[in-house]
Amino acid sequence: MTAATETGSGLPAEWRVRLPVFEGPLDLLLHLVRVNEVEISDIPVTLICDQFHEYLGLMEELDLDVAAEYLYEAALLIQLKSRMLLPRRADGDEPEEDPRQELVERLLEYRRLKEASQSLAEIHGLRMGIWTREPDLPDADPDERLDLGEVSLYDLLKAFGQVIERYDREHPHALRLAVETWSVRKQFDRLLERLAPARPIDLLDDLRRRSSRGEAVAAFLAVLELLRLRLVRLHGTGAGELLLYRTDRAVSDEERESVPS
Amino acid sequence: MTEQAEIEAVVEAVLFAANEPIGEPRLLELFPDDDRKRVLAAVDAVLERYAERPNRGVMAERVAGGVRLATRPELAGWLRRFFDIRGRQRLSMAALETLAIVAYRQPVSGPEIQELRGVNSSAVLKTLLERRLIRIAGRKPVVGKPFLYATTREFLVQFGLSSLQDLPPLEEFEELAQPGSGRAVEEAAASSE
Amino acid sequence: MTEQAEIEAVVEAVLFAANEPIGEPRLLELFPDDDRKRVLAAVDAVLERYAERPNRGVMAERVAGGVRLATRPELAGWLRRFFDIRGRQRLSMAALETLAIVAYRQPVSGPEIQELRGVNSSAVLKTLLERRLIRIAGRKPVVGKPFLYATTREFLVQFGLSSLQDLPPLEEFEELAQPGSGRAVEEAAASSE
Repeated sequence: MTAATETGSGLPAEWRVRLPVFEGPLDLLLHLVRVNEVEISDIPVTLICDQFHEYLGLMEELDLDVAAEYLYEAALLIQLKSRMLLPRRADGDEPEEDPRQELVERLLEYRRLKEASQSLAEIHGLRMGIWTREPDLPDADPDERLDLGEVSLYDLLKAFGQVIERYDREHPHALRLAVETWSVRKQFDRLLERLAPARPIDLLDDLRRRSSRGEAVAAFLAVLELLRLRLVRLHGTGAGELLLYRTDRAVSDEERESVPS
Repeated sequence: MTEQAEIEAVVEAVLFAANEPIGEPRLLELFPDDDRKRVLAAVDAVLERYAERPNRGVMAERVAGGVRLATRPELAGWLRRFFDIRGRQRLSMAALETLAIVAYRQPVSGPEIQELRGVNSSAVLKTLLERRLIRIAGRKPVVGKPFLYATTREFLVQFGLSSLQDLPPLEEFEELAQPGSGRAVEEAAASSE
Repeated sequence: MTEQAEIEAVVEAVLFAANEPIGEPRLLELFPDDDRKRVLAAVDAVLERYAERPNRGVMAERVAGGVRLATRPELAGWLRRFFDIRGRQRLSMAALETLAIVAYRQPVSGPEIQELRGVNSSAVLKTLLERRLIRIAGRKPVVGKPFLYATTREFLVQFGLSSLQDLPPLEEFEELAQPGSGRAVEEAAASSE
């Protein structure tokens, strides 16, 4: 890594006093392009690469955590620098591709994004100052506040997470075991759905993953049902696994109904 | 000293955003002492601006302890109709929770839902059936033969899913909700005034 | 048939009570079909009534495909003082960058966002989901089935956009990004001072 000496490789002197913080490696690169007054399309790789490393050096001096993304970008830059040093072929009919092309495109794209986010920031700053009223809903259920057009998967997941959390809180473990009854048919359905042709599952592993003893028992009974209906076969391996294979047989509705629910 | 027009604008904005009657003393506090007369005049101007007229839906009125903006009582019937219609496109948190249980545990019976939520859910189930987000998928062959519920195609459309297999497992949500990377957390926190 | 004055009053009252943008179709539902022209004229009349003037504190604005009443942004300082609230937390630059990607590229997946920004963005995505500025819009049918994100109606409301077409066109930025453009050189000079 380039030593951040007094002369350095040309980072602004005040950075040694107050190191600016960037949104990420692309933001840093874009900034280096600006302070050096160079064009993105004709980026001086050696200079920028050295300054990038110098910046990382300053971060380390200040005991800042250098995020993995910066190290990854630093490695890309070193690779690019070495490619730039290779002699270019003078012959050839096809125009040679500039090794910087990909970096240039990424930076241009990121700059566009920066511009877009800055204009959003301006709008945001202004409109943060707008106040609305609490709605007064005559006779309306104050709880009916989720607009169906706006409810998304995130809300649904969050709601389910809440249910589970509340249930666990209100039902101490011992009590829950007593209350819970595990459906054999549900385990039957679950296993059938999981079992793809030629993709066996390890029965013991599957049973171990059940959330409770009760569920494991139900799953085991379901396996017995599956065997009875010749929907699966069981194969023991030398390694002590019990592999469950799906057979070709289709399951009829009557057969499914015959499984205790 | 503050411009009369600006004081009027501030008074109107405060009354609009407040949702409760605001007395003159609280408004006077906002401005330097020598604006006193202008503030009182501004309150009168706003009262006048929102005086009752047949084409006005909002009125300013003096009530205990101050001035407030409110809809004209004659329009209550219209407002009720508006919010009734709107209510049909809304879901309560209770409904969303129930929908989530049906989505993840289907086919699931009423009693099972009640067990998980800890409260009777039949009214909510009715709402969800009406909105066509869930359907009856048979009866559970246990005592009382309760209905079993499952989600509908409408449900998939609403949540942008192509099939039930696309429903993310709860662990995936927990990952989304609690990303482990310190750097990412830092980023979210680095919001400046 | 309903009197023009009464329709105007109803429209104003609904906008006042609703606290969210209300589109014309929802207002039209309230009245018989032959009132259609009068309803549309009433919306225009209310917009005109709340047109920006120096002494007005409340404005009517067209956002997210509807009309809503809200305070004028210029009065933010006064309102903060009156209600003694520092204001909602502003979005960080990281959040705004991510929001810009979602707004312009929607539907866009988490990995695509990470690629464009060059950093992990999951915490920022969560912030935006919590603030209801973006939503999960399904899954991308590629390896790993990552979530796809899109903006919400709340995004349009908060950024004062009537629809996504109102986003500042990206071509502008493309032009700015042309090497050697006056703006870019100016910028470089300004930041090197």
